[in-house]
Amino acid sequence: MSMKFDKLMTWKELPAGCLIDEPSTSLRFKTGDWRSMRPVWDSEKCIHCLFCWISCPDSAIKVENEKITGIDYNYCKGCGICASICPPKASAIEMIREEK
Amino acid sequence: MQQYFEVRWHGRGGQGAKTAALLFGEAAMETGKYIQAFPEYGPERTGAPVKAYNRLSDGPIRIHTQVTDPDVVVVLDASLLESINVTEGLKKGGAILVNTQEKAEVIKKKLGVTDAKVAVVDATKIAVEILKRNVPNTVMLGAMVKVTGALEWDSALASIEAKLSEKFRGRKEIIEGNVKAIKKAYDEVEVA
Amino acid sequence: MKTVAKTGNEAMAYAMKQINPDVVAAYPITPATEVVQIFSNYVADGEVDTEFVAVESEHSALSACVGASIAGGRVMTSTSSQGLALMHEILYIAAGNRLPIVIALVNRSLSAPINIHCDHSDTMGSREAGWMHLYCANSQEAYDSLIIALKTAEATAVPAIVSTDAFILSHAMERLEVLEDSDVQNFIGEYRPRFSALDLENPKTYGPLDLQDYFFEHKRAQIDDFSKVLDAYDKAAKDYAELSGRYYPALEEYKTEDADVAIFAAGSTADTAKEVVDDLRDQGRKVGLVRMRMWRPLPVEQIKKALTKFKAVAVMDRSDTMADFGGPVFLETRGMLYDSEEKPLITDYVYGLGGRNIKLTDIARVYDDIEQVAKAGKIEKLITYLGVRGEE
Amino acid sequence: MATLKELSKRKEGLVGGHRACAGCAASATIRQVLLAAGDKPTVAGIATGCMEVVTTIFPYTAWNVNLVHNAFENSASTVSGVEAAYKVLKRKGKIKDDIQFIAFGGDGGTYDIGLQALSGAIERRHKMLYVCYDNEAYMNTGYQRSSATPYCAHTTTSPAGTKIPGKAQWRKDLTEIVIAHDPAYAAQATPGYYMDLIRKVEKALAADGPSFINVLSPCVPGWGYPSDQTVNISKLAVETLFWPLYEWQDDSYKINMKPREPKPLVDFLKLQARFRHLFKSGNEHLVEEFQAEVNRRWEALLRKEQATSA
Repeated sequence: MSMKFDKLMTWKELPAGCLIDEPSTSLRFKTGDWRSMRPVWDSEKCIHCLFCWISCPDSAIKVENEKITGIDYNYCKGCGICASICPPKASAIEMIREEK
Repeated sequence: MQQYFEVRWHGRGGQGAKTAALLFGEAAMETGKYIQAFPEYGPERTGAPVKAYNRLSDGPIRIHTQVTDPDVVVVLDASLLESINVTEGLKKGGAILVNTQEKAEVIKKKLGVTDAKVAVVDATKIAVEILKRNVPNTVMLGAMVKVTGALEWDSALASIEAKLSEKFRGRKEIIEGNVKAIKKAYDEVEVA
Repeated sequence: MKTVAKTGNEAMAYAMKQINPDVVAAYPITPATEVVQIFSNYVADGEVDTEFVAVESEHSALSACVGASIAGGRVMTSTSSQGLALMHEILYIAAGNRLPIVIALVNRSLSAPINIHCDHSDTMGSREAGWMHLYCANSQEAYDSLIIALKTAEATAVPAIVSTDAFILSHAMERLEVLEDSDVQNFIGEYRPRFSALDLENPKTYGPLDLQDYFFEHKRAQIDDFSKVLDAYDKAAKDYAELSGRYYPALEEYKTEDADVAIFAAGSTADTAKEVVDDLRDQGRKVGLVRMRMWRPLPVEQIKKALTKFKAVAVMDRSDTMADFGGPVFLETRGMLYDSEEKPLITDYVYGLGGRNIKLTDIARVYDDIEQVAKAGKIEKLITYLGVRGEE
Repeated sequence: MATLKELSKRKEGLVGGHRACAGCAASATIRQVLLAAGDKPTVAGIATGCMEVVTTIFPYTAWNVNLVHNAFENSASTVSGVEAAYKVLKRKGKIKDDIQFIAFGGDGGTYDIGLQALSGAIERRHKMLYVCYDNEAYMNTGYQRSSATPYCAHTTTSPAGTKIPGKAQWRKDLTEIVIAHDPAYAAQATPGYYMDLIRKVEKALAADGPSFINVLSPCVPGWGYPSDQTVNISKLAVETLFWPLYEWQDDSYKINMKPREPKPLVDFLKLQARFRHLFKSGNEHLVEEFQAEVNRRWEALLRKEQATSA
């Protein structure tokens, strides 16, 4: 592992070849600040159907032991899919304006 | 400059001019020569006039040009004499060998050759008789070796036989037939 | 070592067999078709362990080679002319990814008009793709070069093209010596890829996107890797010489020591020109030959050292740049010598396009011309189109 | 088939932090495909396009598996090469694991410029799953028409003008073209029906030979709808018969979702800016023609299913 992320690498510091030599490095890139609407998850109302989890394009619904534990605002872009598909009987996710 | 022995083969597409040149080249190599064997490529298909070449030498061959002044010309099909100038560039004192039913004198006159040897053999007849097919190319090798004296006969014949064995993967009747036909052409070739 | 008779294509296919690559993905094209055909026979007869992928185009051929090479395989292919042109996009990608793929190539002119015969327009058009490139002068060299190139490519992670002249070499049977299979295997060694997409422990992303912040750095690193090829090549060529007795320098000089003038040429023509040099030397003329074998990377210092000792040099170009300024070898040669204090007068001869025969007398005429240039101390005609009707 | 709960315990194949648009269905498609494949080692390839660009911006990759990107038109031939190397290295004992291969491409890289490579790869029977994330136009370069773009859709190269109302042609039926190659498995899916997609991925990867799944993946900016509507639109495409969910294997068609009462096509069209011009007065006939064509194709598919059912 030779990648650096805290500063731009020089050409001599690049990993040999034309590749990113570790997986999932995008986790260092926070797309959460793209958001203008914020999903707010209500643990009381959630029925843990996981529909929001499987549909999230940004892998931003946190799950532990088959249960939803919250939303990862580091990556959530605020698209609102989760709120739109949350079963009406639960309505556990609400979209609110992102307060900057 | 190094001495080269150069051959031009004339045939029709499908008659095996290229194969003859390759076999002749390989036979020559077996006798210790450095060799080249190459066809002239165009869009021609079966039946069209085609050419192939040999270049032989005692040392490594460095020139990679077409053969323009051959020492020997071999014509696999006498009908080509009507349409192609087969004697073009033929060296003085060289030889031209034709597969024909005609006598050597007749061909000599027809070609108007005065300063080169003219030889004939009816390779088609030998091929049809022995191989049951009109494939004069290997047959002509026998006549070729005799007329030119470029190769030592026994080792040339052995090499050709070995190559044919490789090519026909042990199909005995074909290999033996070819050898028989080559020997017959060697015996029957007539020089004017 | 044994003596055999093989065409250029047969010689390259035989070297491929002895290399026994993991993957060959190829598409037939005249005049390189035979390489693929002969190799298919080796596969069919179980003489190699190779996975042969008979793809549907040259574009897919090199694309599959890239995939196989990223997966950690030893990979080769073969093509010519339009096929190389169709691969063009992927040539850059293979080089950028540091994939030591080797192409057995036959030089053929590019359309239009369509023509299947020799010139160097195909490879010259790919000269900036980041591939090492060797032009061969005969079948023996084609065989030897493929093995040396593979070794160099794998040592430097730079892909390589080894080329012969269409028909002149590809289809001409010549006498050559081949090594034993085991000698070839020992020489190239077991392939140890720098990375593999099949390495499940360390997943990587191959061929990512660079924005403006990284593309230049990646290219600079690639250029640096490329600069190491010349030394690696020379080491491989010398090791190979120990094994075979045949040494191929990146640049070959022939009877240049006391020569006043020289021809600078590549491919089969350079071999032919040696014959002319001998002939003219017999007449007491001080002529020599410099053969450009390695064209990428350019052996700049060697070329400068070789050419600056002459009064006049004729460059032989088997393609044109369409810059109205001669052929690519001419342009680069003049560029290389620009800073030299002593430099020869240099003229260009564009010749042999589309397989036009180059005769010994044509080459002799070039020597006549440059001797004249050397004597006069100036160039009358910078660029000559040699052997084309309509030129005087 | 793995349940959502089981899938939720697997490692993500595509992680967050990529730069796809908010609400992007193509990212959800790839994520779901990799989750479905995630119980076995997987190596992926991808064609140049939206998803390659947003997920691999150096030094940031969203991929948690080995990913090979080569160029635009050659995802299938590149993965062919990876698979060929795998076969030989496995034969030689240099690779121990059983690895499955998935090639991704957008509709541009699959229907159009990469069709030849796809055709060749299937014909050669490389064991790989090819997934087309079909967003019905060249979205990466700014919404240009592709041969997957539907009738009348406005794109930047089939604009709805005063004389010509968007794309004049119906989309190419790529799934049928692939089926004509006799693959081991072929299907159509969409991420709104995620369980259907997951089941199909499992089936495709288990099939003995090349497989193909064409996944309709709605595009927020290209289709012109609010980002939270992605799943809704994905489902509407199925409910209106615009994008039938079906699969093909062993010479048989199976339609996986037959709406008891199909919704009118307009329900799908009216949510999207690319079809906005169809609702101007004078263009009613276009909607009717569009609906008629959707019906015709649906009927044809029903007949195929009936003709090939055991």
